[in-house]
Amino acid sequence: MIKLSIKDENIIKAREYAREIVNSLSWLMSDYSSVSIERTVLRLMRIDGIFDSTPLPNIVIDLLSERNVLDRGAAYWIANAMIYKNASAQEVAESISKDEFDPTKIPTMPDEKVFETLEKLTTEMLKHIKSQNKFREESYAKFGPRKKPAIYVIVATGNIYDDVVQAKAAAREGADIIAVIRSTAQSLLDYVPFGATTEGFGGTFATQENFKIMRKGLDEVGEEIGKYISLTNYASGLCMPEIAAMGAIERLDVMLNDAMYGILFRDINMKRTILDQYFSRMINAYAGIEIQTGEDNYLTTSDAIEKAYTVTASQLINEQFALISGLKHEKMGLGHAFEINPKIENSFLYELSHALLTHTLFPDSPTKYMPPTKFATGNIFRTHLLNGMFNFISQITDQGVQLLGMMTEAIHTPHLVDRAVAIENANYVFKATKDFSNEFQLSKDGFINQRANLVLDETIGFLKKVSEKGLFKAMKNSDFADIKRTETGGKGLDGVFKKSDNYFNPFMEKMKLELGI
Amino acid sequence: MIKLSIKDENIIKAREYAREIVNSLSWLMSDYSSVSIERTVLRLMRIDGIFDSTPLPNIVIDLLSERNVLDRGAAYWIANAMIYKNASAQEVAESISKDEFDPTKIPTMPDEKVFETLEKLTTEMLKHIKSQNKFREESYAKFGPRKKPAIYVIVATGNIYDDVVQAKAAAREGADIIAVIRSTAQSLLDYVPFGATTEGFGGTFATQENFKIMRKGLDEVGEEIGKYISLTNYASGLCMPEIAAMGAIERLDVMLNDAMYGILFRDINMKRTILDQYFSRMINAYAGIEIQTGEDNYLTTSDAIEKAYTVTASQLINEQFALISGLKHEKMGLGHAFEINPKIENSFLYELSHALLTHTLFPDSPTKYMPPTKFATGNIFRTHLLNGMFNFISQITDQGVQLLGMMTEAIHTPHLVDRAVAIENANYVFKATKDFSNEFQLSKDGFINQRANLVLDETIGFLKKVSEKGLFKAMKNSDFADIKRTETGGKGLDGVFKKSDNYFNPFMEKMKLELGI
Amino acid sequence: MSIIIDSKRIKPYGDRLDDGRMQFSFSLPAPCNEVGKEAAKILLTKMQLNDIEICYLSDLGEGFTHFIAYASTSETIDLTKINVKVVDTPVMDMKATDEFIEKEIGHSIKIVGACIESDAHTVGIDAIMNMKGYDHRYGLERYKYFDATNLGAQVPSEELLRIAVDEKADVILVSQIVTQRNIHIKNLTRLIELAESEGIRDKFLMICGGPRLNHELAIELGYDAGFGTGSYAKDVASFIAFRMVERNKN
Amino acid sequence: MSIIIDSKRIKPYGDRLDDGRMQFSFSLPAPCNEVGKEAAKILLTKMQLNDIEICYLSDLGEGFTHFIAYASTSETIDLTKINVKVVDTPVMDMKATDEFIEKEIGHSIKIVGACIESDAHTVGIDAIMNMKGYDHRYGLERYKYFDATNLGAQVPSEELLRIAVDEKADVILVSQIVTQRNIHIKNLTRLIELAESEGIRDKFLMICGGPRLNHELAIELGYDAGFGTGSYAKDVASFIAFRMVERNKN
Ligand code: B12
Ligand code: B12
Ligand SMILES: Cc1ncc(COP(=O)(O)O)c(C=O)c1O
Ligand SMILES: Cc1ncc(COP(=O)(O)O)c(C=O)c1O
Repeated sequence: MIKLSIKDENIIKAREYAREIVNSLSWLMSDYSSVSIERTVLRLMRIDGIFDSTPLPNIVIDLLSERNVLDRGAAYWIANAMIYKNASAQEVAESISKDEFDPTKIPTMPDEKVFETLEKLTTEMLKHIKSQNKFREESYAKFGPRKKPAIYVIVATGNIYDDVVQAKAAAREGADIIAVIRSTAQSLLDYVPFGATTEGFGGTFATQENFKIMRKGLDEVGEEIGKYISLTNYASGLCMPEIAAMGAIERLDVMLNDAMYGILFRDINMKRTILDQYFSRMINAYAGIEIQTGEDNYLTTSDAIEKAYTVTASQLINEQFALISGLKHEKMGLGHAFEINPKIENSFLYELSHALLTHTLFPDSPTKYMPPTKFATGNIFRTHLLNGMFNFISQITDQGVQLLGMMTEAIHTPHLVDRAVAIENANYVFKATKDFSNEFQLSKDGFINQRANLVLDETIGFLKKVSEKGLFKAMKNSDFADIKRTETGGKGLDGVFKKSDNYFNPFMEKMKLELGI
Repeated sequence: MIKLSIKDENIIKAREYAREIVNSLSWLMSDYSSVSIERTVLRLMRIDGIFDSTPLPNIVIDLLSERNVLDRGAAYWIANAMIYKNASAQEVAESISKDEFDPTKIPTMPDEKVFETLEKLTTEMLKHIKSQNKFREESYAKFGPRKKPAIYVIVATGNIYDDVVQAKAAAREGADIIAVIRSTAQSLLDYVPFGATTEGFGGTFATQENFKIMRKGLDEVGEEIGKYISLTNYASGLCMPEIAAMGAIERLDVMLNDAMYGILFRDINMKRTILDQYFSRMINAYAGIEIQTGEDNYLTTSDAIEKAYTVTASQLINEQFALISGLKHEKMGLGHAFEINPKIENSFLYELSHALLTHTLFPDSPTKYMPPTKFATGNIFRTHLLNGMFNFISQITDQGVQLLGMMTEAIHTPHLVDRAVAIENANYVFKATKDFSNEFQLSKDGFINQRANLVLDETIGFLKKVSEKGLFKAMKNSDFADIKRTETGGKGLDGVFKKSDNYFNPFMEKMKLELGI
Repeated sequence: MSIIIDSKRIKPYGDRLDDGRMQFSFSLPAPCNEVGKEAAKILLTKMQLNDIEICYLSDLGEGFTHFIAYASTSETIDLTKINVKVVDTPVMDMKATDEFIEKEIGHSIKIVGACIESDAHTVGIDAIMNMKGYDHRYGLERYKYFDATNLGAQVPSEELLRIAVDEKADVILVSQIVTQRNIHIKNLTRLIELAESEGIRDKFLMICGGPRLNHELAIELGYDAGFGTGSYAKDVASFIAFRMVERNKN
Repeated sequence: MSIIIDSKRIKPYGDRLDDGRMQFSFSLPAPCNEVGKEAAKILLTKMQLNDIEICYLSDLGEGFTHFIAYASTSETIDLTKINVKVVDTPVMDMKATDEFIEKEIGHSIKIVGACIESDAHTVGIDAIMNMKGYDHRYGLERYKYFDATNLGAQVPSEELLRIAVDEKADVILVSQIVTQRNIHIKNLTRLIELAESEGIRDKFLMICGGPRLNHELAIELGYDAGFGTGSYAKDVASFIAFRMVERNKN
């Protein structure tokens, strides 16, 4: 077996610093909420649809915010109105949207009744989510578990109907997981677009209807070929928890969800992001959805050798954030990427060392391995070969999810045929090298071991520094990805608010309870 | 280091059987010669050119044969005539061609004079050949030794001028060795075509002029880029030793030269082939030319797993034949190939095991590794990837020469750009995996070791059987490649003759002496 | 709702329906710079392509440059109008074929096969003829009702015909693998012309095969059938059986 | 003797001079059989290609098939007639550029740069502008005589122009990496049109860059220059220096 020689105590040390970093933010989670969390609550209460092209959850939350009553939590106001109007949550929201009704301007209903209403709505929704999880579990039981490494490909035509055709084709060719890539910068929208969409740039909008359409397509093809095909999208950006909820409702299986990506790469406010990821991960955990983190992003702007430790550090921080939201290791798709400059001597050894380190640190997690992108050129033959070497490493280091590289990475979002060629590549390499790792022992003092230990040491040093300063201060000092972010800067801070004493989020309460956190 | 665990005694045993097989044919080498050997003697005496489109060496040998005097060796008759006519060997041959002169119908000159003449001619030619070897050695000293694995690519346009352009381009991109592939079935011609040629199918005719043109082109580009570029062609078929001589004269550096290929795959008579390869290898040895054997051919018709031992057996037999011709291990490019069906699970492990076995048996030889061809399809992307995996194995098992696979293997002889893409592939993989093998130890009882030991065991069993029967009988029993060949069958037997007591081959004598065999 | 394909005007599909996107790779004797890039664009423009993206160029030395490009065609193809000749006899397995011949003909069919002229690639014809067959499908030699002789590599056309006549063959199989400068077309044509000039063409079913052959081309060249990459013995066997029965009827 | 290339009529070079050989890969909504293969051939025939070899086809599912083909074009290109606009100012290194500006202008040149509209790919513009530069070539920020501000990702065109006016910039740099459905052309056009409508286009040197841009296209879009894949800061820096001197002269 190819196994690194790494001292347990170093792993423990690194993990301990990460835990400190995350724990020192508990004040935020206990005292604050955000507009997106409240919109999520509404969505979980089955409020959906748009009015004049604005989603109802936004209209309602904006009103409550304007009225300065959001600190009690949106759930309360809607439930109160439901009793008052003897109407469904959706009906309440609709009348608010049409400006016919103001839920803050009606009498207060008996608390008992309000909580009863909420209890009913909550139970209903959580039952639905659990049934989706059950369906997934049963499908795996029926068709067999997901392959390892699972073959993950993206569709990104901008048109959900083209996406479905291409996703089905990919499933037939051997894909295990289909990701629908979002239209450029959906992260920055402070609402979730609505309905089936057919225009997007570099991707397709994440909407509930699009989720539903794709889910249906994948269930169909899965039934045909006798395999459960996983669906994934992004619970990321200003609507992170809302999308997590949509995913839970529509039975997505995996969600791209990083605790820090929004802060660093989208300049979203750090408080907002940390709050949102906390609740969104809880939803994921509850729904049995696997998360995937975005460590690859560090390497698109930094050097993969020099800054390898930032990937490891981020994985450890993401792990701790996931744990406090109730996610189990089996559902943590911690990310890393094959981004060493291929012109470097022994680039393959570097990649192998880094991939082994990730696997060693998270042996029970479906680690997500990202393909070469930065050094992909318009030379499709060369890129195809790089992807083969990347697949090789994934197989021999036992990664959980292999996001396949496309030979046209430097040219366009994947064409139908690019994906087929990529899947064939992975199928061949995985099969050809299946038991490779059983054949070898790693030299104890060789380059690969030395390199992995060095990266871990650098990670420990880095995490120590961050834990001493605190995460927010570290970000202010550009400690992450050389990007400077402040506690009061970035988008979406105005959507963060302090909870009042009678704040209530029935979903979070129930989930916490059931998840035992 | 990735090293096989193989018992030395098994290697010795295998080698011993191969030696027996080869030694038991010494009667052939001591008592017989062939028309091609005699034509070679003429070429080494600088007889060249054509008359009425027949090469002069053929005209002269055919005449001597007709006159039943060839058993004395062609050298004697030409030298005798030279003295008689006071003319050069070429002039003698020309007048024979024009039917103006019959060298058997003139008085016998004093033996002393004849031998003196021959001594002079021989010394002159051997001096030239040694100067070519010296040029090569000095070039390596000046530019640095050949890389390992050396990048070997073929040109095969049919037009020597297109070949030169493409060969130069390849050299610039990183090729170390250029092979000019021969026009289909030149093997079966019992003469060597003449002059610069521009039409061929699947390759370009091997002619002395073509050798010269290509040599010049490669020397030019080599000087420019600061590297000695090796040239190779085929010393194979009915004119095996003639081409070896031409190569020695024109400074080819490598020669495809297999002791049994002609017998098995071209149905050339076995006596003829064994005789011809004996002298051709001696010329190669003398000229400092590296030979390469054709074990890959077994795997184009047989299964690479089932018949792996035939490759190993052939390597060991080729080694023994090479040794008796005076070739050193450093000049034996024993062949093998990456031809396991890529659809097989762990195909990469099989390939790795076989490649390691070759390297283990011949640690000092520039083993020649042949690319996937049989399982190449019209899917150029897939073939390109297979070639990458093939390059990977070559680098980590320390092969001497890597005959690059072309992504268009199943489509056409390599285009200009196919070669460039292939060289880029090898350059990347070699560099990326440079020190890979230092990082690992092979599991003693793993699949790779077991497999290699099994193949060696099968080889020993096979060689034992062949040594008991004798090589000729074994071939009659279809023991090799399931192909049946008889001692009296096949092309070219009529060109084999028993030497008389006063037979004389001045080149062979001198070479034997100097090579110490 | 889904995307709707109009068979009367299909186009290449890259990213989205009817985008016409295609990939190209080629080299030109042109410099590796903006001038060369422009030359590559002009070439693709002459091929009526638009939205041309030269996404890679690299110097091949000796004045040549390699280009990789993507571009869109606006050509459409009417699938409904395509009428390509294919072997249309049903395919039976070995047992069924033998039974069919036994019942309909009652005696063995004599077959001779070869790889003709300069071609020495026997793996293909062996795959079809030899006992062992190919990919777990037995070859013609194993069929009870075929009497098959494989003459192997580099058989001159004259010799193949001579043997076919001598052995009273019903069927001639020919393999051609090397295709450089259309040598396969030349060789196959030569064989047919020889047979015609000797007046024996109609004595045999003449069937050819090889990676660049198909039924359409074979018919065009004057053969009764042609088989390309991925053919199995059973495809040829069934065809022979049906055709021989048909012949016997006429 | 060697092969002779006629620049007035160059053709793709595959195996031999002027064979016109090219490689194609594409998918069609057509079946994976002889009919699909014929469709692929028809398509290539419509593109005036000959000697068409469909050397690979594979079923992509959902009614699509992938084809890989080789074919020959008979088109030729006249290299001598190609006239493509390229940046023709000489390229100097950082030191030379600074000295040139010092001598010829005597004061700093103000530059603002951004990745505009929806595009967040800053690596390219960073490579040109940031201190650190790219591939061991320093960026514009490190030049003594440039005062360069990099506004980063997703800057609306309006804002970029506003800042350029406010800061009295001499040069505007724009980066566009995402090109799906020609969004880069749309965005670049929008910026120029905005500048024109505000009557400020001529206040600045306007320079764009990105993997699908080149000088020719940039000029066409109304920019002063364009830089594609593989550009370095020194290329842009030299161009700016020369142009600014020219401008000052007029
Ligand atoms: C194996 C092989 C060889 C072996 C052949 C051994 C042998 N006994 O057959 C050896 C090493 C001897 C060889 C030599 C050469 N080869 Co070669 N060879 C190949 C290779 C790798 C595989 C061919 C093969 O076996 N395919 C597998 C069989 C099963 O497929 P198939 O032949 O297509 O047959 C199927 C169908 O076509 C059909 N079929 C075929 N024939 C028939 C006949 C009938 C009647 C029917 C019904 C069906 C049928 O059914 C078969 C089963 O499905 C190909 C590359 C490739 N991957 O394709 C090159 C290739 C064919 N060879 C090539 C060349 C150039 C040569 C040489 C000329 C090189 C040289 N200059 O020395 C020599 C000379 C050979 C000669 N005189 O013909 C070129 C041809 C280029 C071209 N397009 O013209 C190729 C494409 C390689 C390349 N890229 O350069 N070769
Ligand atoms: C890194 C990267 C990212 C990073 C960007 C990080 C960052 N801060 O820049 C991240 C991960 C954030 C990202 C995200 C996305 N990306 Co992105 N990304 C890439 C990638 C891998 C490399 C780009 C790169 O950095 N190149 C290196 C630089 C140095 O080269 P360059 O940009 O060409 O710049 C050079 C020249 O063009 C020129 N130049 C460039 N700008 C300028 C300006 C001036 C003034 C001058 C003079 C010169 C100049 O000089 C530079 C140096 O030589 C490419 C794939 C690839 N290999 O090319 C995809 C790619 C560009 N991304 C793509 C897509 C679709 C996206 C997303 C939209 C996906 C999604 N739906 O989420 C998102 C959204 C981004 C957005 N809003 O724009 C597509 C674009 C497809 C297309 N043709 O339209 C690509 C091609 C990948 C793919 N095949 O799908 N991406
Ligand atoms: C964690 C994460 N979220 C989101 C995105 C992209 O989405 P957007 O462009 O909407 O930020 C990425 C892209 O890599 C990512 O890694
Ligand atoms: C040893 C050897 N000689 C010769 C050849 C081919 O040449 P010919 O077609 O002239 O036999 C090969 C081809 O693989 C070979 O391996």
